[in-house]
Amino acid sequence: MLAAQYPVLPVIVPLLSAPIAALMPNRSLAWIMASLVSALVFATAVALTVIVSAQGMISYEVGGWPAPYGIEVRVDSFSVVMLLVISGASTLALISGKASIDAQIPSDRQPLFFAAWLLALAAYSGIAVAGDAFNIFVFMEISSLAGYVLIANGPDRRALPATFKYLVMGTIGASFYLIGVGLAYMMTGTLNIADLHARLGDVPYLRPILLSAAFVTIGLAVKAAVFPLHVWMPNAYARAPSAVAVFLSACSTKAAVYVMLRFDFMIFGGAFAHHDVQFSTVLMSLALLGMLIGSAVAIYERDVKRMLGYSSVGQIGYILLGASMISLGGVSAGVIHMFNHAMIKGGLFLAMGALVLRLGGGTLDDLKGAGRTMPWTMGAFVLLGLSLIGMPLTAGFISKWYLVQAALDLGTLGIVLIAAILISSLMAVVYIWRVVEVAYFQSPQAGASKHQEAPLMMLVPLWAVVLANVYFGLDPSIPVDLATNAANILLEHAK
Amino acid sequence: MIIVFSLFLLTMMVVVALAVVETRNLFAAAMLTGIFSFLMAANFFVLDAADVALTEAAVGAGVATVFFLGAIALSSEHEHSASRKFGLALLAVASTAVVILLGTMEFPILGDGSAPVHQHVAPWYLEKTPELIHVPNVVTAVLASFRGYDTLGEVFVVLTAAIGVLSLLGFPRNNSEENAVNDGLSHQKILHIVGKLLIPLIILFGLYVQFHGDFGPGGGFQAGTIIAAALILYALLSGGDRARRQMPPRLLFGMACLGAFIYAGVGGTTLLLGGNLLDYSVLSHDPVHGQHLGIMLIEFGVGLAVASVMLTIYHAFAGHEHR
Amino acid sequence: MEQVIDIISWICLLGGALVVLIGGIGLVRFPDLFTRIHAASLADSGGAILVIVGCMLQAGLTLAGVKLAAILLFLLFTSPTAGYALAHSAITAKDDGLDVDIESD
Amino acid sequence: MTGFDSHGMLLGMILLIPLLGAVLVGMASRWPNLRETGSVLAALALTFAVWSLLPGALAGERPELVLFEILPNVPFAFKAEPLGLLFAALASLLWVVSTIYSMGYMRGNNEAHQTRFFMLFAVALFAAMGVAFSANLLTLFIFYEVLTVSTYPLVTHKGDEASMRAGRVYFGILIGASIGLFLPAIIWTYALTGTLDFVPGGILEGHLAGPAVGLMLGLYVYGAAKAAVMPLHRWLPAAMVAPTPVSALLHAVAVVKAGVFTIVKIIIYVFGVDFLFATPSSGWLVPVAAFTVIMASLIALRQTNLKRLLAYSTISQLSYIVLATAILAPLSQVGAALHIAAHGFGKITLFFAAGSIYTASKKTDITQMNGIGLRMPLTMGAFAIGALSMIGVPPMAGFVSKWYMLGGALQTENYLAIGTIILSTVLNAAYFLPILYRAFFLTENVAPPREHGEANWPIRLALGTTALLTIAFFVFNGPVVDLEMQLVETLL
Repeated sequence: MLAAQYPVLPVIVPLLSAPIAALMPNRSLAWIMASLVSALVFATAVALTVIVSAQGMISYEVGGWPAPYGIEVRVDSFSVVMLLVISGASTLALISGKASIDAQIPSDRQPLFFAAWLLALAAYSGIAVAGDAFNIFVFMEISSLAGYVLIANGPDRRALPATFKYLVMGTIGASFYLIGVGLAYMMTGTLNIADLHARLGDVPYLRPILLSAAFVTIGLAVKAAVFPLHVWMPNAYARAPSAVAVFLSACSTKAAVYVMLRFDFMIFGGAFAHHDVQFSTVLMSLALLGMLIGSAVAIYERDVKRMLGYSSVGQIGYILLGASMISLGGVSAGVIHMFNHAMIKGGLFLAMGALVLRLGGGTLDDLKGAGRTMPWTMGAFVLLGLSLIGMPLTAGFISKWYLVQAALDLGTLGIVLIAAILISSLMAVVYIWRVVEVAYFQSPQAGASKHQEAPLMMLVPLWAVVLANVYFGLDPSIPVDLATNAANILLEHAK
Repeated sequence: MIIVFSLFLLTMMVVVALAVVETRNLFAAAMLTGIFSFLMAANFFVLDAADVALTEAAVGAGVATVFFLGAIALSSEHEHSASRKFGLALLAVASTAVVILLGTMEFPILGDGSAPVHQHVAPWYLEKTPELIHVPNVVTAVLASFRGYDTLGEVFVVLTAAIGVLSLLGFPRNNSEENAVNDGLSHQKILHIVGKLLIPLIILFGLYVQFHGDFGPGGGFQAGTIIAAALILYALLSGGDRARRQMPPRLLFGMACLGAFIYAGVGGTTLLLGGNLLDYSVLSHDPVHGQHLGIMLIEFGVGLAVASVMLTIYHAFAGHEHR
Repeated sequence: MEQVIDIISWICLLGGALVVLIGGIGLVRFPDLFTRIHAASLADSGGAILVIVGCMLQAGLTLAGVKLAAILLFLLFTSPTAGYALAHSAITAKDDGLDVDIESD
Repeated sequence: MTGFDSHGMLLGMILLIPLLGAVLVGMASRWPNLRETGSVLAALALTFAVWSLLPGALAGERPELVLFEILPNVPFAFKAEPLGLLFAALASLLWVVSTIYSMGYMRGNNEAHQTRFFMLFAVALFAAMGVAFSANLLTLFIFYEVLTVSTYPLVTHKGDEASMRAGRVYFGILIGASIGLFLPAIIWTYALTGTLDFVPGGILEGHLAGPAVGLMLGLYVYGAAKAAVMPLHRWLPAAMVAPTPVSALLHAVAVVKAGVFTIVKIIIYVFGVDFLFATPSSGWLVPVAAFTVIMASLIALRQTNLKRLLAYSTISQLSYIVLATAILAPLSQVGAALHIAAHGFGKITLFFAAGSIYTASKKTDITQMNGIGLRMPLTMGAFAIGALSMIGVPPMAGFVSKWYMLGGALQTENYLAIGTIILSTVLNAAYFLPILYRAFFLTENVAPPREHGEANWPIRLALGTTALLTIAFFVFNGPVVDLEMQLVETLL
């Protein structure tokens, strides 16, 4: 019986447990509850992966009402990739984050913090499994609001201006998305994604649909921190508590990219002829700029967390570059990189969490000599950095491989893309090696000798991520199959 | 004839919006936003959207203005001279406006029957509601049952707002009995008496709106706001500390969580009883009864959650002042 | 008989509108705070009551009429109190030294 | 899918031994003697395992080990073919010798972080074995990168400002070239042919034509920047900052050998000698290699620091090998393979000699080395053997490989190649012989800080063995030549 309810469990269980966690008397109870629920959601995600890879798409009618009239929850391999990324990142961040959360957040505020965390988890899972455009907006509202609350709990005062900037940009993005959905609803009379796609074909007037596509794409681009609209992201991740940075860096921007791809391929794709040309030219140029400028700025960043933020702008550029190639190879490369990048960036922020916890700060000067005082954490950081660069034996290499291979099919334009990909990888080498040089070649600052290795609770999950990285570098069959199915679904709708 | 009203209201709204942007005094800006919401409510009413009009009036004009004033009380009255160069922002807003205007050329005419919106989903709702849910007010049927999943999300948005305010401002601490700061307006006899007279009526009206939701415009959100407005009026009259002793903020937040939990719990129980999430027909032997029960329960949950969240936020602002 | 009621209701409606107009003009033209409060409360209570009575006459003894009566009752309570509260707080604010610009235009 | 025959198991073993050695050394960090003996034992075990494959290979066996599939029909697979075997045999043998040498050198100069040094040495050997036995381009690329990453901490061993800057140049050029040029080339090949396996006679035939072949060749040659073809050679002299055993590892045992080995393997197994010979657009490699040989030798002439001189001499010798393969004659391929071994023995002897001079007398500059031959006869004797092998004088190994190289060049009447080889032989003599003359016939001009004779016994032992090996290679080159002939038997 319960198996039929799997698509909805990742949303309803965290929603049920959030109010309870908010009322928990002490912080460790709230933390245990949050971790258990997050682990349960991850287990459901894995179960869904098995079902979807066997059975294809699952459709679930909330409230028992048939599709276009009631709200439909739809789980296919693209949403399963997102679910795995979200619940994996959340479970990892929670289990490893206990020490850093206790250090950064006063204990009387922690039940509220974990309640907001569970709401964010529920909202992101809701977005991943949603089959209804307005439903995505509702969960986007909850996820951004909970995100602002999580980031605002940052350790120092600078968290508040960072949150405010994120709040303003996020709200603008969400309202653009709402205007776009409103326009689409006005022209077709339905909100269900599959129904929208079917009815968009025979809409007499084209201009409102173009408008709707523009608003949806721009709104989601703001939420996804695509290149020119990314200004809020590095500060938000740097000033947030470390555990939040692990969670949000792995899934907040990717959820927006996920929704953007679903809309642009599955709804507007087939609607009018030259949509994909418009989509690819705009997004590809933004992606290229994002990759090059994001990585370039990351090189000159002194605060390592902000550096990782700017590097995320570049990596989002990779994902969009793959998607904007509008080819099976390209889109699946984009989806693979969504999966791999979440793993890599989550791990890097986890390592940063440990370093900040022990060394007191995240700037390059604080990390001096960390290689000797915290060998295991820095070792994990270097390995994950190599994966970010795309060295073989790591997951990053696989996504680079598929991306370059997809670019090769585009002929001369492909050569430009490959050049951009390789230049930004070399820039990644530079900014990762800056950290390595500071950590291994410079002696620690005076009076910093008392640091010892990060707590075991942080090291074990950290090295679990590193090993997962190497495993998916050697045997990428799971993410690759899911990504190719997802690409098939997206493209065959776009025809 | 209606066109004249809506034209008048829309022009007034544009005027008020410009005034809000222009004014430097934050107090005036808060008042103007209140007026703007009220005009919006009137406009909705002209468009025959009674439910939305009631919500907009209660939330926009009523409680939101109180929160703005609470926030202003904590910060400065006058907007300090933020750098007023907004050339780029103006350009962006202007270009978006032009794009939308260009788009409106091909929108279906307001209210014309053949518009796609009235062709596809709406007729099904109108036809199926009496048969499946047997509730006169179709809006509540759609809100609570057909698209109950969205409303579940909305309730949790409200709860997240409360969690956000509390995690930033923290729970207000009550001063003990003797040094309770008597900041209420109790020394103003007239206000006190009129207030004492009106508060029960307002609460009664709130409850009416809550349980009348199935038949006429109403429902959880509006009722919660109205009840919250009444209790805020009471807090204003009798002073923050006495109000907080009668309704301790921790209990309020507990009620907010309870409200949200009721809504999600109803969803959960339908799951356990074998139906899909939020499928109320499994709640009792006869599906239509089940729908009634389900809608009533979740409306109660929504009302409880919204009322206690509004109060929690008010007390968080008001209580914060005395620290 | 209906004509008589119609005429009376129209008179009330027009009267109410006139009073509101006068109140508006007063609000703009009067020099200081207190006179303006007077003008505003005039429009608020007098004008509103006349308009509602006019509507009630139009509606006759239906449910809408009863509702209008309830609204009228509610307005009778709240608008004068609002005027009083505004004036009272203006006075107490002046005593506490708050810079209430009562005299300026 | 995993083909496990007896020799396949051996291949797996060969890969595991260096890793076990690394772990062993890591665990025995507190007992230096145990750590060093462990390392030597691991080296001996590896040599025994690799050399036991030789008789089978001579009989034409090709043991194979396929593990699992990373990308569609690109498995993580290993295969022992003649070229790989030669490189592996050379690397394992020299690992034994250089471990003994490092014991002496590390003790002599009491260097810090010795455990880390031996561990990374073992990991570098693991990577070298992986490169030698990889059955397709992807596995080769994986181990090629592991080699770069594992040798980076060795190059920056001292950890001071200079070594950090050298490390930056070393890592930047190598990673930049491999990600920037090598990876796109591999992916381009995969996109064209759908496979990356090494097939005698090449896989690109028919998939690629015209100038694209030259471009692909360029990507591969410059992608494998470890071969230090100009202009991507600057990392080699920059890496001289590292202690001598690391330089020995870099120059003779693993790093540069992996680079040149990759180029030879790609030309034979990816392009195919005949296919390249037929396409004119690949003609640019000979002049480029010739230019590097001559230019490096000229720069070496002006060097006064002994180790920098040896570095530039390595650059020119490596381009010898590239030149030999570029001649695209069957005999020259054999010559190239032989020169990998010959250069290995010769250069490691020279480096050991330079290290022992430094350990004994702390002298690094040639001008200070007048009359050192009288104080350190064994070291300078070995140095002489090494130098003569570089020049290509008969009783030494260098002569054998040059002989086959010239044979190949004559076969295809490639006069540019012949001219380069002759001119560079003269230049080699021009920069090695003065050192010998200065060491034996000039009286001492710079008094060493303290009276000294030879360095300690491990250095002398290592030095002696490699000198003898250089001569032995000349005497017993029969089996090695037959092994390499199998490389090209299809082409004869």
